[in-house]
Amino acid sequence: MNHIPWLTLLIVIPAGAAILLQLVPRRLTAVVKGVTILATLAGAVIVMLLLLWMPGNKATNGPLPLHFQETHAWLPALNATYHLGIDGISAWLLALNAGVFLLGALAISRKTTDRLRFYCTLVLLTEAATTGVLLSIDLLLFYMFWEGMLVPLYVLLSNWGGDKRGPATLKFIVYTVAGSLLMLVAIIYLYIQSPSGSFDLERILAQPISSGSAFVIPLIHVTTFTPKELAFICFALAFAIKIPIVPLHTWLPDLYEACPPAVLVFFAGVVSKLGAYGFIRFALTLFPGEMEKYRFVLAGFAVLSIIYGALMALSERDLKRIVAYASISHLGFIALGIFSLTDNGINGAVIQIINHGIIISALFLIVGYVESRTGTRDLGELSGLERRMPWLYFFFLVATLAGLGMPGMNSFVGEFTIMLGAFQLNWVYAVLAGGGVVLAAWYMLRLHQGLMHDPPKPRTEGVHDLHIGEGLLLVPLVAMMIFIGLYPKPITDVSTGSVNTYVSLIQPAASNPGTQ
Amino acid sequence: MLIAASPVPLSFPGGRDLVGILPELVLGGAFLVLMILDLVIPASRRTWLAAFALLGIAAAFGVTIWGWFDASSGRLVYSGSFAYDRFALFVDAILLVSAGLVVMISPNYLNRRGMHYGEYYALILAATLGMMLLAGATSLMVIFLAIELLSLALYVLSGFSRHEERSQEAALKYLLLGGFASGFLLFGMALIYGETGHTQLAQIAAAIQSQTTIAVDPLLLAGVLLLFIGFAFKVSAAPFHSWTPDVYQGAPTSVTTFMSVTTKVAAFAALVRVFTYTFDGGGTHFYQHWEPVVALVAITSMVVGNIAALTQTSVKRMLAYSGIAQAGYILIGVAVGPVLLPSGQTSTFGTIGVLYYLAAYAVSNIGAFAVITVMAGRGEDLDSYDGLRGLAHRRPFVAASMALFLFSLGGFPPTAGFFGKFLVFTAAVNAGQVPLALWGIATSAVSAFYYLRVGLLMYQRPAVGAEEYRWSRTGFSGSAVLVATTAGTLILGVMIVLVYTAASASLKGLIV
Amino acid sequence: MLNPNLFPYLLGLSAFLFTVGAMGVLIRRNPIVVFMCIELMLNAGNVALVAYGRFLNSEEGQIFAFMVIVVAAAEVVVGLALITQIFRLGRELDVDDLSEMKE
Amino acid sequence: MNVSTASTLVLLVLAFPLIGSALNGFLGPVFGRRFVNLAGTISIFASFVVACLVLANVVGAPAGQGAITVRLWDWINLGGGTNLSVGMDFTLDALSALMLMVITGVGFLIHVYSVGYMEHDTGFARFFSYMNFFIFSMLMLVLAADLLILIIGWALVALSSYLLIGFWHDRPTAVAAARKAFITQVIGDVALVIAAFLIVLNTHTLSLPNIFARTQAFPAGGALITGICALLAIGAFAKSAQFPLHTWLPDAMEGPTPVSALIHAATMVTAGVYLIARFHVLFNLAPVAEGMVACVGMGTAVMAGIIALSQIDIKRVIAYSTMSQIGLMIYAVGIGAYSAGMFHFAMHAVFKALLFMAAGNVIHALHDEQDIRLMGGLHARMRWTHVAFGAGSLALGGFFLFSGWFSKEDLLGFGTVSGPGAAPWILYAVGVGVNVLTGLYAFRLYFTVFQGEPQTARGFGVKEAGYPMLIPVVILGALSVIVAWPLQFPLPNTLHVFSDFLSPVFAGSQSPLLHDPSFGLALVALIIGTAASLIGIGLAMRLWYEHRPDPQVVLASLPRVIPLLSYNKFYFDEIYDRALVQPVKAVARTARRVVEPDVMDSWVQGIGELLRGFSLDLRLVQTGLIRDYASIFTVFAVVLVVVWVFIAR
Repeated sequence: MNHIPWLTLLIVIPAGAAILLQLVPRRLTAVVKGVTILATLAGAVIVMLLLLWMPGNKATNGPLPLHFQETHAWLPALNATYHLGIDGISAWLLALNAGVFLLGALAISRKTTDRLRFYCTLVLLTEAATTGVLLSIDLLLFYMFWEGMLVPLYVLLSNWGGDKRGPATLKFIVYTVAGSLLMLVAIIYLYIQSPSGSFDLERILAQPISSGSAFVIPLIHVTTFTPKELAFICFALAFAIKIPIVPLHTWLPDLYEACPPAVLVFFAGVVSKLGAYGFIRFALTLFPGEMEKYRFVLAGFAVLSIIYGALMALSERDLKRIVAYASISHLGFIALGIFSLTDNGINGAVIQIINHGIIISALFLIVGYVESRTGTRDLGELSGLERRMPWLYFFFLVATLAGLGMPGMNSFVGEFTIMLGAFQLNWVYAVLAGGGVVLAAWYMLRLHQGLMHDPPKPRTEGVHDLHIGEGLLLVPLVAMMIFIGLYPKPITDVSTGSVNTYVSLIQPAASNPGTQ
Repeated sequence: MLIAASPVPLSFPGGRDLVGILPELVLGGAFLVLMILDLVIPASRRTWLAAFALLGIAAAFGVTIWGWFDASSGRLVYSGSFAYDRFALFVDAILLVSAGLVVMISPNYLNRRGMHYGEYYALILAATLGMMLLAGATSLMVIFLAIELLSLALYVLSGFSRHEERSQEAALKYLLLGGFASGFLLFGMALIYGETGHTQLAQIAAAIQSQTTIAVDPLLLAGVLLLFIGFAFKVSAAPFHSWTPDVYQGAPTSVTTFMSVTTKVAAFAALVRVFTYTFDGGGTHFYQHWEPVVALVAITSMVVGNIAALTQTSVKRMLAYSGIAQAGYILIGVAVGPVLLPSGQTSTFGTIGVLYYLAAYAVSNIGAFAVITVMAGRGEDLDSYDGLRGLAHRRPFVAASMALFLFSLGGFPPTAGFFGKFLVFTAAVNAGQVPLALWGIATSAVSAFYYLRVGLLMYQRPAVGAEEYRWSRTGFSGSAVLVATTAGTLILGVMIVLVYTAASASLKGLIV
Repeated sequence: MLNPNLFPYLLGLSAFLFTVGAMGVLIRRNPIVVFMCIELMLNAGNVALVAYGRFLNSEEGQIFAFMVIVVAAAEVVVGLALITQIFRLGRELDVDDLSEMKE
Repeated sequence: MNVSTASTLVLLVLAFPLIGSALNGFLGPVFGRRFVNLAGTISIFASFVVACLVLANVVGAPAGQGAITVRLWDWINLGGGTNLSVGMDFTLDALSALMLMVITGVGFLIHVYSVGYMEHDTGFARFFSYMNFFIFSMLMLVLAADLLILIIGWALVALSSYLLIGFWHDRPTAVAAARKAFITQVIGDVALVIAAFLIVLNTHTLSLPNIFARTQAFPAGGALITGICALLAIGAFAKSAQFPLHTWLPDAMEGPTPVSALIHAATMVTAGVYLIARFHVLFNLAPVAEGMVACVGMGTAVMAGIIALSQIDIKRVIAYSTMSQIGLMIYAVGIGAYSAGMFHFAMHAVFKALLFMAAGNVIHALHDEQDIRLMGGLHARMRWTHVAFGAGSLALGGFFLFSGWFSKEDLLGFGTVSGPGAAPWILYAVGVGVNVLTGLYAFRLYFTVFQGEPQTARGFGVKEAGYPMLIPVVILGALSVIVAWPLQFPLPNTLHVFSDFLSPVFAGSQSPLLHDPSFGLALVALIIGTAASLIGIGLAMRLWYEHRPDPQVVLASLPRVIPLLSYNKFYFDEIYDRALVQPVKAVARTARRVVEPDVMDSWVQGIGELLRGFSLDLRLVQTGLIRDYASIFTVFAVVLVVVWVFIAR
């Protein structure tokens, strides 16, 4: 790669734009939005370039298969380095990140958003943080982005949204912080234990960490976890809360319900994926033995989220809550793929992460359009929109099918490979997940038909169809849903290499679990 | 078990000694001049006093910076009763900056509250002087005197609003409980002196190390613990914290701003010097006898402070309890002390953590208090949560900075608070005291709730009909302080390496 | 030269004085009396210092004691000023009365 | 036939319907009805022409080279241990060519018919878009040379069926029927997907030729292969409306009649038969699964026949007859008589499409009346339709020398020699019974609708349908008489063009159950079967034409339970609702009302409440009294010092 620090730029551009915005007068909303769009667009372009250069840059044959990286001294005293890197997995997450934020920027409505400049600033800062999470290889750096992300998000969520946003936001933040702090202690533990005495993931992985001797409860002499297992559990909790995995999910529906659609586009689109990413990048690389040891339990919880989310989505009446629980169910698939610890499962998880980003953004946009037109989110008060809004019907139809894992659509690719991985883990998981698929068909059709079919109700009389701008937002999403469904190869071609490397970490661990 | 005392070489203060206390001298001079100026300057021009006080502080600060380079290897002055080392100067810098910021926000506030008297600045300087002395003191006597100096000044300051009963009540509470506490402090000092035969820390340390039998001498240990309890009172660590919320709430907000930060800074500096570096006992591992107690107090502080803050409805009291909690976190750093690593060299995470945490706490806490000081209207203080409701819609930037300070106090990256917490937790894990760190994170998770709840209030839309608190204009000095503290909070959060290296350097120079 | 055997009694005396002082603070309600009790505690400290100094035949104890006496005086000054101020504000002199701020 | 031509043909045959669908969907509303009619029909005709070319190529190909597989593009390639590698593979061989011909040919006629049928419907553009899309997905299904691609087509078919069943989306019943159909299909899909897992994990490929080449991975008759085949069969049952996944088909009649003709009679529902035929290599290794399939097929045939006898909705009667006939096909492929099964599929496609369209004409003429009790006496007023319907019924009833006769007798003939023991004989006997039933319900329908006197005033004023709706009916009517003559005679060593045509596909492996029937045995079977059909038709004539005895009397003489079960479709809908749907809904409701707030969220709230309580207690300690503060201070100080210094150590 040439000498331009592209990775740093990915973080700096949005952050810089956020600062730049403060110089723009509040009234020039057009300029404000323009700057935001340009910044996000620039990020997207850079990611695209990187993806194009990807085949050119062979992955380093270090512990992490990094195609691009940047390293600078940051805290020499603590051996914490400013180390950014991209591998085949984070590349696609970055693409999703950039795309979704671009979408979020485009989705901003200048008319209805009050304090637009403030809003855009926060969106850009959030993007900088999420990008940092996806780029950082150094544990401390990663943690700072991971936790720092909450700062703009908190302000964002507490400023815009429904009436119940205050409590929902607090619940989300406190929930997440609790998990993250556990992870912080685990990070510190690794730092202290690692022979390399460094926060840099690559250097930590270079010299394996001994798992230490298990604590024994005195008197009853029950052998409990080893310190390393506890550290793993801390990481797992942090990521599981972020994903979220049932039963750690209760912050999500409340928050999504209170959240404005434009925010949800990138919140649901990216933020919830970071947990899954963390599992692959950190939990899997640092604790292959422990992952191996607990994969059945973890996969069990993943399946639980699939089924439970589906059931909740089946019984909810509020559109946003339905989609929220649907996404819990989908995220359960992603988690299942990761916990299967097979190359198929993890590849599937990567694909599914992207798919879910696309689908959930589209669904929330659509729900937003419906709500803005009918003024309600109650499924009971809505019906027969197909007559009034043929275009919305079409887009919604495609999104629905993608959401229920229709073969030929994008999420089928992911769910197929994930379930294949789960099947390799144990056929029971695959069968239960299959039950989840059937339920998915049920609740997605319930949602789609409930909105679109049957004779119209008073609320839905005389609503007008999408106008061109709204339609154009959905076109790329829908196109992606179909394209990935027909031609997923590009994604996996990039990710497979890295995935195989990570999975290969498991095999030696499988032979002698505990000590990696 | 009585020891024959080695006679102390008596020496008259020479140039080297005076250089050793140069910053203190400058500040003391400014204090005296200020007293006189107060008599000549007309009441309408009192702001000049502020300006002059600022000048004096600036001068002292300049001297401190010069001293930093001068005292690359520290030395003891005044026959071993005062240390002229980078550690002291580092702490002095924090103290002076804090004092300067407080002086900047004071005039408008005092004017609005109708208590703009000249002594105010003199007293601020006096208190700062006492704190700087405490930071450098290496003799029990000087420590006692310094503590009393700063305390007396603060007693008066907290009662500065003469016609407000709350203020008077706060002052008397502080005074009586403070005196009570210094009684314990003194008794502890007496015991230590008696059992080691010295008041100079250096010789005390030597005595502790030389005679391993002393390590288990109950009277000495009792003295050490009593001394610690005295300090614990000053840094308002639970369970010796009871005075804090009442005094913080009753005192004028600018005074609260001042003492909430500076007292802690100075007292912790002394704690580090006396406990971490004097009572460690070297080879005899004397610290093993008091560390558990410190750890216990640390845990109590974190738990009590954070949980009590949950249900507060007064900003000042909330911040007071948060201060108690913060004291707990900083105490972690003291409790683990310098750890002897298997590799051989000692790791000073704990103490660096203490210093970093103090700096971070100074900027964030002054910032938070500065907001409610400069926003305070003519009527009553901006104290109740309702006063903040809807602030963001009138003063977006002030609200944003307040939110930032709250995040920093809550320990969120990329703000100063995060790294302070991170360092002390690292120190705890490093010293093998993982439970301490776990208590820390558990309570921090709780703390996020009440800090961010206040944030939510600011971002709430003001309810239709309900009239808002009458926030006064920030003013130039006010905005300057807010900008400075905001910048500081962010810089300490991102460019960690600056302060970190300074702190570690200051520890290298530390002498007793 | 005092009899070294006296030393424990002196230490005991100071401890006794300290306890009396502390008890006084806890029991008495008149701020002035509370003050005197605090002085008592400080002076208990002084007794200990002087006694130790005497038996270690080092001067530091005595010097320390003088310092403490000065400090105590200063404290009293501030204290009395505050008390009078409160009295002016028309509150009766009862420490239990000063509990406007709580919880 | 070289690869390039093959891929061109594949692309073309798939592209035309897809383009047509897109044109109709996006431009139809703009350009109006004429454009849609043209685009909709021409696109299918074009792909019919291509299908003919394909057929020509396959027939013309030198022996052993009739099958060719082309890869349009790589779909996914994961490498790793499993080496999951899938391409957009399509295959051209006799089987797919046959399917192509039927789908495009019958499909084209039905499209033409739809032009007339949808004349007055406002949603015409949407309709033709969906119909074209269905043809596309059906072609994809039958052309797929990779199990994963096949699954995609499999599901897209279900999708278009869903869209078309719910076409009249203002009818709640239609919407519900569509959902039911779709979810049932998803169950089948999941079964297929899991089968695919088992296959790929054992053979490391999903490409059909490779799978069939690597059968050594499956020990014959082993649990593994049996499981795979069972799962495939479940998929097939869902698609082909076989017991126990059959309940969606009758409800699917909510869709417009052309849909029923195309999707729920001629093509989609027979995909199950195609699937099993396609995977005959695997099935031949799992006799147990084969037996299961055969039994289910025959069982469904009987059940559906009995139900068809008592239904009163004209379309539902035909739907159940379809179910029954497909049951026979499934039986055929189950016992390994694959070409016989496919033969019956082809014939059935012709006459069943015909019956539906003729029924459509009737319904149209009676202004959407579907209750056969209100029909009757239409033979004079709708002459052409009547003739065609009659021909279709004869074919369905298996009347001597009608197309249905050839195919049905053919597969029943194989029934006599299928497998060991008494089981095949029992199945065969039942099959003969099915012949009787078929004759009965086919002609019950014919007589009640067309003979006798009109039951309503409207019945007197009906007019023959217009040409677009008539011509296809007539063509198919003619076909359903003659189409079988040149193809196959239901006796061994006689005329067998059709089976020869398919033999390259099925020659590869032989079902353990089946061996060739001797001429004599086949002849006996043929006579018995034909007799059975004639008996059925004759009975029907007695009952519903001459009314000697009147059907009501017969009904009364039967034990009460038979008509009850028959009329209520053996209560399957009710059972499923009570046993599956309601429980799931109940669980979901509990999850929302109880689990979420009281279990999932409770512990979070609980911690919050707990801390809040502590906090309030701490406030109580903070009395504001100096003396209390001093006491707290003293107590802790003393305890700390005393305990630590003098006790703890």
